[in-house]
Amino acid sequence: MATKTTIDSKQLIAQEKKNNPSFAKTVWREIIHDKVALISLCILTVILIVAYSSPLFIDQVEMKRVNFFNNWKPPSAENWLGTDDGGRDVFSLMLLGTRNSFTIGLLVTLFAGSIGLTYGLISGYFGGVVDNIMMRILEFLMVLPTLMIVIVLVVIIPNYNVLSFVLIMSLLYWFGKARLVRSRAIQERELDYINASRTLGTPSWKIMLFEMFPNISSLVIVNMTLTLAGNIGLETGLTFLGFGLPDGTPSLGTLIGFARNPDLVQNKWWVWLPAALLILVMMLCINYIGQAVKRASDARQRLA
Amino acid sequence: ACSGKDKEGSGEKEPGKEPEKEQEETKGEDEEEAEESSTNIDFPLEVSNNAEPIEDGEMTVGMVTDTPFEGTLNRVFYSGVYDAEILQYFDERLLASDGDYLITNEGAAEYKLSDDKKTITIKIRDGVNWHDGEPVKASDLLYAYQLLGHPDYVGERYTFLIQNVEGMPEYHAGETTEISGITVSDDDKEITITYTEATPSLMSGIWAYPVPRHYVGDIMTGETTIEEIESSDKIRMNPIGFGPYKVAKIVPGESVLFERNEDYWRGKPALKSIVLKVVSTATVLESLKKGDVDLASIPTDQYLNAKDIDNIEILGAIDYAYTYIGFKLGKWDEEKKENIMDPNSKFADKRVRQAMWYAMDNETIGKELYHGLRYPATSLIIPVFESFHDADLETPSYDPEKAKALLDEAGFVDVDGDGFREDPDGNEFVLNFASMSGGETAQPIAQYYMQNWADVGIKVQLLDGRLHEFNSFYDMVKADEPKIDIFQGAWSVASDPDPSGIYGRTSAFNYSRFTSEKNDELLAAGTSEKAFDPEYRKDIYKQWQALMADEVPVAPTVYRYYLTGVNKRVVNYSEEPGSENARPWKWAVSE
Amino acid sequence: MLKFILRRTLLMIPQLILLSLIIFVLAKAMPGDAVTGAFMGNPDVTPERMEEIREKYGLNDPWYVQYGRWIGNAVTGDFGKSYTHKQPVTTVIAGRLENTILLNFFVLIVTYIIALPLGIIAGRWTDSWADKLIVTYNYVSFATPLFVFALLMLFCFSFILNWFPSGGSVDIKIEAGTWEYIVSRAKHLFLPVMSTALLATYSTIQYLRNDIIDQKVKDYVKTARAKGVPEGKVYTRHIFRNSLLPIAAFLGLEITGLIGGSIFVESIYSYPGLGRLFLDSILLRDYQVVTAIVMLSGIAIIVGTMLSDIILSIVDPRIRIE
Amino acid sequence: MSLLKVNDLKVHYPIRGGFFRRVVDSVRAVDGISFELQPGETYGLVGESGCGKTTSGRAIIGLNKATSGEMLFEGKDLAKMRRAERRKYTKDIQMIFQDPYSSLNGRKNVLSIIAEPLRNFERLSAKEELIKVQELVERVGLSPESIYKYPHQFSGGQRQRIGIARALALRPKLIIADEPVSALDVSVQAQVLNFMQEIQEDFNLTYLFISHDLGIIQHMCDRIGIMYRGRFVEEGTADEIYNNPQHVYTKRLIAAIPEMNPEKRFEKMHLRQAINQEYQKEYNTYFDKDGRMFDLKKLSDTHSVAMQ
Amino acid sequence: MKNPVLEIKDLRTSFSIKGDYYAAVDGVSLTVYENEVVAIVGESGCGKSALALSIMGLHNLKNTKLEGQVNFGGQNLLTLSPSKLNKVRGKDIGMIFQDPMTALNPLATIGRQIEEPMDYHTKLSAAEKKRRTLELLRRVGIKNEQRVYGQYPHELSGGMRQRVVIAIALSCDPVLLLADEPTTALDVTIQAQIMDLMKELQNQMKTGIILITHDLGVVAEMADRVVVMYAGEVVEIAEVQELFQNPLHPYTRSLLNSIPSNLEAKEKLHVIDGIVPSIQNLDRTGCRFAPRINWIPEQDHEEQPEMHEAEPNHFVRCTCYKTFYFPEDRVGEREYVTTES
Ligand SMILES: Nc1ncnc2c1ncn2[C@@H]1O[C@H](COP(=O)(O)OP(=O)(O)OP(=O)(O)O)[C@@H](O)[C@H]1O
Ligand SMILES: Nc1ncnc2c1ncn2[C@@H]1O[C@H](COP(=O)(O)OP(=O)(O)OP(=O)(O)O)[C@@H](O)[C@H]1O
Ligand SMILES: [Mg+2]
Ligand SMILES: [Mg+2]
Repeated sequence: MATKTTIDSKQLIAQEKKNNPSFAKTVWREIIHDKVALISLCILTVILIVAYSSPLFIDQVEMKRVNFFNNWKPPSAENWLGTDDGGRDVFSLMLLGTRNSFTIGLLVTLFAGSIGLTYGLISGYFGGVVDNIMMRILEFLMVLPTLMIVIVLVVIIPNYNVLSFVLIMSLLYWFGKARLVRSRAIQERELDYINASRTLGTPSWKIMLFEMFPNISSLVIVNMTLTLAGNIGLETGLTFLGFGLPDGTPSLGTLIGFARNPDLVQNKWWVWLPAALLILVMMLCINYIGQAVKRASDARQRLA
Repeated sequence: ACSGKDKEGSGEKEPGKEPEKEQEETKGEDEEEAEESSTNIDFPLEVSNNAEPIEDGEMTVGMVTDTPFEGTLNRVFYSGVYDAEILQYFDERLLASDGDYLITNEGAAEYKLSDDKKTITIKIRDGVNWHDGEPVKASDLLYAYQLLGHPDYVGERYTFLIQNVEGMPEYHAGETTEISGITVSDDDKEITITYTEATPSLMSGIWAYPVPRHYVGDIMTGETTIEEIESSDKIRMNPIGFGPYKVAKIVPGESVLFERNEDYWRGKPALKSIVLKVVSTATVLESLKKGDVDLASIPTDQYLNAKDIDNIEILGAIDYAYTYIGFKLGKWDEEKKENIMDPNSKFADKRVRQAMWYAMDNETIGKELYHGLRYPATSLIIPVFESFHDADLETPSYDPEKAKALLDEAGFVDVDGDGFREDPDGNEFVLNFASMSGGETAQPIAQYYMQNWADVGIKVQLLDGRLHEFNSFYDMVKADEPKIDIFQGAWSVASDPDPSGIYGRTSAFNYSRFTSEKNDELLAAGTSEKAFDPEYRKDIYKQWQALMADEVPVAPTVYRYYLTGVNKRVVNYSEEPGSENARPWKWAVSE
Repeated sequence: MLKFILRRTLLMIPQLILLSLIIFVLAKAMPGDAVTGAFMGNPDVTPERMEEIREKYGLNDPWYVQYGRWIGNAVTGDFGKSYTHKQPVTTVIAGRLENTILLNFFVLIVTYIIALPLGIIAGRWTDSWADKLIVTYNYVSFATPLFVFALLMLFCFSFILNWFPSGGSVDIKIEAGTWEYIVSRAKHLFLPVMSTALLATYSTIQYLRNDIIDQKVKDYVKTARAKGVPEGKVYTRHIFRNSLLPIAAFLGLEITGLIGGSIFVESIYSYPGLGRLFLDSILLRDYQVVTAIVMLSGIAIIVGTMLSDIILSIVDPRIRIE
Repeated sequence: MSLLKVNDLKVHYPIRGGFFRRVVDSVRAVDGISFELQPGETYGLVGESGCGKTTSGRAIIGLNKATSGEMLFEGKDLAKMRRAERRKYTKDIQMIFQDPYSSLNGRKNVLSIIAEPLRNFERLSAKEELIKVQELVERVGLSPESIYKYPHQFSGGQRQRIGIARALALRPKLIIADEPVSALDVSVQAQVLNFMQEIQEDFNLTYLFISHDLGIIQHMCDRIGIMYRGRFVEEGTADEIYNNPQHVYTKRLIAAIPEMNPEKRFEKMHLRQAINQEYQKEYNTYFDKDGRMFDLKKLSDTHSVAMQ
Repeated sequence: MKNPVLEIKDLRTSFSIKGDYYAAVDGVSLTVYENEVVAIVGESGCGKSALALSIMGLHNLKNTKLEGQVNFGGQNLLTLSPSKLNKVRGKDIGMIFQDPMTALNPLATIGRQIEEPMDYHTKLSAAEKKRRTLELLRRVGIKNEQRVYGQYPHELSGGMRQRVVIAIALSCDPVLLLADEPTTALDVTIQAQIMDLMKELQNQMKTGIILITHDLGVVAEMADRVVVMYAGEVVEIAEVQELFQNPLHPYTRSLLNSIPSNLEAKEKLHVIDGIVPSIQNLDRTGCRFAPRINWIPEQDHEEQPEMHEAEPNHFVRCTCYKTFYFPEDRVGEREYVTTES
């Protein structure tokens, strides 16, 4: 409806700014409208806050102290989740482990995500020969039996620690993402707003970063949330095979890794089960949040 | 890993001492030792079931491993522990051995030693036949030597005792095709082996496994080659021996079906068949409980649960292994091929080493972490060697106060008040500790030792802040990686008590690089001709044990038990070396 | 088509060479070598003897010489000899390969048997309770570590219920070739296959569900309805068919996942397959075997992807391979 | 002097195939076209879908590489310029895109959309930039607060105006309009067309107007080129093309315009049939034996046709 | 008068948006007679497609509410059970969709897709179906029908595909054809061909056709009767000649004036103010077109606009048509356009 108006610009401008929710706000709205996602978010937040603030109330040196007179104690008032083989408090281990595992998952997701994103964007944006070459390389990389290479690398790396673990994982887990981003980037490239920027003389890197990226960011964010869920459990399997994090680094994987021993599976459930459940809960939470994020990125599916 | 699982007796135990990959395989013990040890658990060595065995019984034995066995079923060529376990059922050593792992004349052959102790004559009994009916010949044993010494042979069993055979080095170098030190009698039943040097190791370590030449083919005539034998089905799918059971069928990597060898020289074996199958560590207890397997070793960490299983009996023996903390005292000199002590080592003062030993609380580890299945070690000659192990040896045991006193005395005191001692010059004293990963307990134990040391004021930190994988660990230890000050290792011990292989001046495996005149002297005496006299040898080793307890190049930490779960229906089964019931042909089941 | 296969096969060669180079260099870079792996510190094997053996194995040559030798032989199908098994690598692998292939073949089949109906149900009746259930199952299966699940399955069905054997591939006492033999093999395969398959359904269900939801609103579906096609047939004749097609394209990826997964179940169920062999060979530094297995996995993945492309080109008329 | 002179422009897309994905053939999307634009005029490019209109436009603005031929802009050949050099001409040639929905980045507000070219070429302070953008926004008839809105908050016509504002920001001399209204409703279409005519006068613009709708072309253009399979079949003033089409393809195109008078619809249908017959019968007069068009032949100063 | 085929009475189609229902088709009444082409025109979003889909029962009933009656063959299609509705769809009513690129199943052969309705509505044998399919293909002007029969949609050009879509719609000899913008996605020349084809078929088969389009040119070429829709309502109905010669409703007149080919070159086109309101923002009281002709005084509109038979058989909504004029000076005047969206 057209109306002739003389405008109080400032007020209108302010209103306009408010009217246009950013992606973050849309996500927030989506989450609020989805009870499961909201609950998930709350649970996850609590878990993470507790886990990340745990160094404040856990004396790490004391906690890591081995006390063989106190090992394999079942849950009690003193040790909420009992103790492990070294008499260490499983609950504290779990909190620190959550912190490590989540940090690892997050870092791997971010690193692998950024590598994949950059690769995919460049390949998709330039297309043609560049794309051709980059895709051949990617195809080759996708052929690598990742798990096996990870294992070999873990053996090789002389200074194997959390950081190198994150790096190894990041270096081997971006291929899928690159492909995903590239296929979207190729679609996006055909759209006229990219052409427009090119005719306006915007340099390629700027177009990639400021035009194309924001438009595929929701795809990337959705994908990253979902992979984040997977990456938290990343070390568990490797730990089981004996190629997980260095011993002595508490992680959910190390705790679940206790389940290698059938005795512990049956009789000392408190060492591994809470960690396993925690992973499950975190992954479910992240997944449900991820779904909400996904809906937010796709106007068709939005609830809000 | 360790190959100490042979039940036939010490002689069949492979000569060899190997570093243990800490992967929780615990084994053997002696009754007597158990009493002496500081532990209060006591395991039988023999099953208590005395019922009448049934005719034609069948038994299932579990090989506890998460790894399929390799299936190189020949004494000359195999390398895995599990292959050795399979071998014992169908292949035997010609010479039997007693509880001291010394050869006896009860086996399929008799021996005679010459006066100069350099020549041994082995005579095979009549009626000892290969599974295909061919008699076992002296030349079959010669053939084993021909294989072991062959230039193309790349296995690990071309060892000192083989090299010591006269003419062997020439043969090995490919200069001749005859081994001058070995002769075979005309009737092909008697073989004489002459050694360059006399050594008492011969009494336990002599190679007496013949190889069925007629079956696998002869490399000397060019009929076949070593390579062909190694990969041939004749040692993989249908191997033969002259032991109590014949291989009837093999499912590669997972199980073997044995059938009774009616023609066994000792008589008819008790069981009609034995199934030997791989059982994963995760399932072993359940398999025992269900009766799926009648016999299987029990991983230490599952001991408490195994105790509650009604249908099995737990046998236990002391394992042929010990764990130790090593102190880097010097370097391996590649030129001279010998160990050189470094006077500037952080541990040049032996009081520091002693103090660190005093500080370690092995008792608690054994009792609490291993439920008594490990207990503090004292000497470097383990209790398995009844006659040589010095049970009365005075060695440091957990005593932090003593440790502190020793350190004070050595001038290591805390000058800057940070709770940790500085060296006599007042410099920071921090030790790098290398330890192996693998097994769940590795980490807490390393952590615990570091706590122990910290309690007496010695600051120890993990090398690179973490444990190291087996291969890289030994790579570093072997290469005298300068970052390493102390390390935790383990040795698996063979049937010969001679420690010179791991503590001698010229031994590359002397990882702590400790040398001394006295040590050289004693070790030489221990293997001299005189040492064929057990009393003499015992005395020498007593002195050596005392020397090591005083010098502490390494501090032994724990000895271990290994446990075997046996179904209560099993009869005539024993873990005792040399005992009659330790031989598979006697094993049987009741009901 | 033939040309396509030929082209892809030719393309595979440089890929494989590169892969082998990478893996060879990596394997070589592992601390220790076959000799340390096998005789590490056995004091009866003197350092001189170890050197001698190394020399015989050619382990002292520079890596590129070793690689050259290796690749030269590999071209002729000779992957060298395993140090631990003392057998040609091809023989060592062949023995295990059969088991692994059998295992993964059934895993693949069972995965699809489970995943396809579930994906279809979830996609067709979105937001129904069935869908919610399936989605939850999907998340849970995604979140559960395979080895924990495999262990739990083992406890339940082998130990407590005693329905299935706890390990191995076949009962040794049974004659090969008989009916019982097949039953025995099937029983031994059941648990490893189920534990892998139940968790491997994730991507297929997820994909199928999403795709069906997408297809539902496509115009051609409207056309079908306008033709008077009953609702049920709209799904079976149009939507499912079109959604199921791309599943074929996942075959390649699926294979990659399985190769990783079999390492876990093989060790839990004492099933002698390639995965376990790989781990053991790494520990023993039997790099001939390591390299060969990685190569084999690489080939499996490449062939898998190629197969996907071919299947896709057969079932999807829009993609045509000349 | 003409503003733009296109000489025998060819754009071929390679078709890869065969064993090593070599170039086996090419799509001759544009296969030798020549035309001139005089300053201030509107030149129409018509033809059916896939005849190469878009490709020609994109080649001129540099989104596609020309395979061969010249594009003289104010006498300088755009085709031969290096990237840096060419950038200078970016300011002078701008484009309006077909799809008002995809041609604006949905993640950016109008301010950043319109400011994009300014940021690339002019160093303005935030304030100056805002003023300039606001001027432009006003010029295209949107209210000032619009600059903080996002594209999805506008109707198609308004979006197209935003696109035009962006193109105008650098004060270009030539605007290539590739089907600027074909995605719009009739009423909105009218709005945009009117507006384009207005600014043409105000800014003294030259248009290369690409469309497949002959009605719109006729309404907007001074001169028209009819394209078919990458080549021109006829070129002339609007009047000449509509009232005196020479080439059978042109005739066919014009006959395809729906008849607005319902009474004449059967006449029109018959006319179409007749032209179809002519097309069939006299095919050889218009196409050579390979089915390709002949070169343009001048009929008059302004009118040329591809006939033998 | 001829027999009515389809009678729509006060049809109201509402979509649920965030829980509330908004009518996209707002009380449409309309009759289609045998052998008659009724064109429905209007701007994008005025509810044309919603109307067509309501007739066919193709809305997703989870978020759509249908009220009123759609009488066809003695039944109210809106209340028919799905299985009964399926008997009608594809048999008595055929539908042609706008975009031939997406309306065909990419993975089924052309032959299969044309035969499919016959599977459900006839008892023909496979051979008969094929014969009939080939004939249909020929009839919609496909010459090499044997080959096309086995081809897949992607192998055909847009025009060919649209012919196939028409063949599908015709496969069971429908009484009524519903064509939703059948030519919009096509090139001018192809559009002309398809129009000619439809005219020809209509002549031959004498079906009733509802032709939905926003292109007045197509209307002029094809329709017998024209229904002009605006914002969910019918604003004008007339015979085609009458409508083009004597358009009454301001909306119809504005629309006709904004078409370039109706004017001399370079003349200013008429611009309708503002935009079509979305169904949520629509003011449903009074004349819905009033906000876009705000120079017409309020009192000229009806409060409850109704259809008036201004001329015989020429119906128009609201009285504003009587006083409507184009303000000459409006063209070129600058103003701000704001939208509340
Ligand atoms: N990137 C490309 N690769 C290969 N062929 C292309 C490419 N872009 C266009 N073509 C082909 O070039 C020809 C001309 O295309 P162009 O887009 O210029 O046509 P157009 O006249 O603009 O058509 P429309 O009216 O549909 O926009 C077409 O046959 C098209 O298929
Ligand atoms: N499923 C739906 N849910 C909500 N709103 C809808 C739905 N379908 C259509 N609409 C709305 O109903 C109105 C009428 O839509 P319809 O598709 O009938 O328009 P149209 O006249 O066919 O337009 P076009 O010419 O663009 O096809 C529009 O405002 C549209 O946004
Ligand atoms: Mg175009
Ligand atoms: Mg529509």
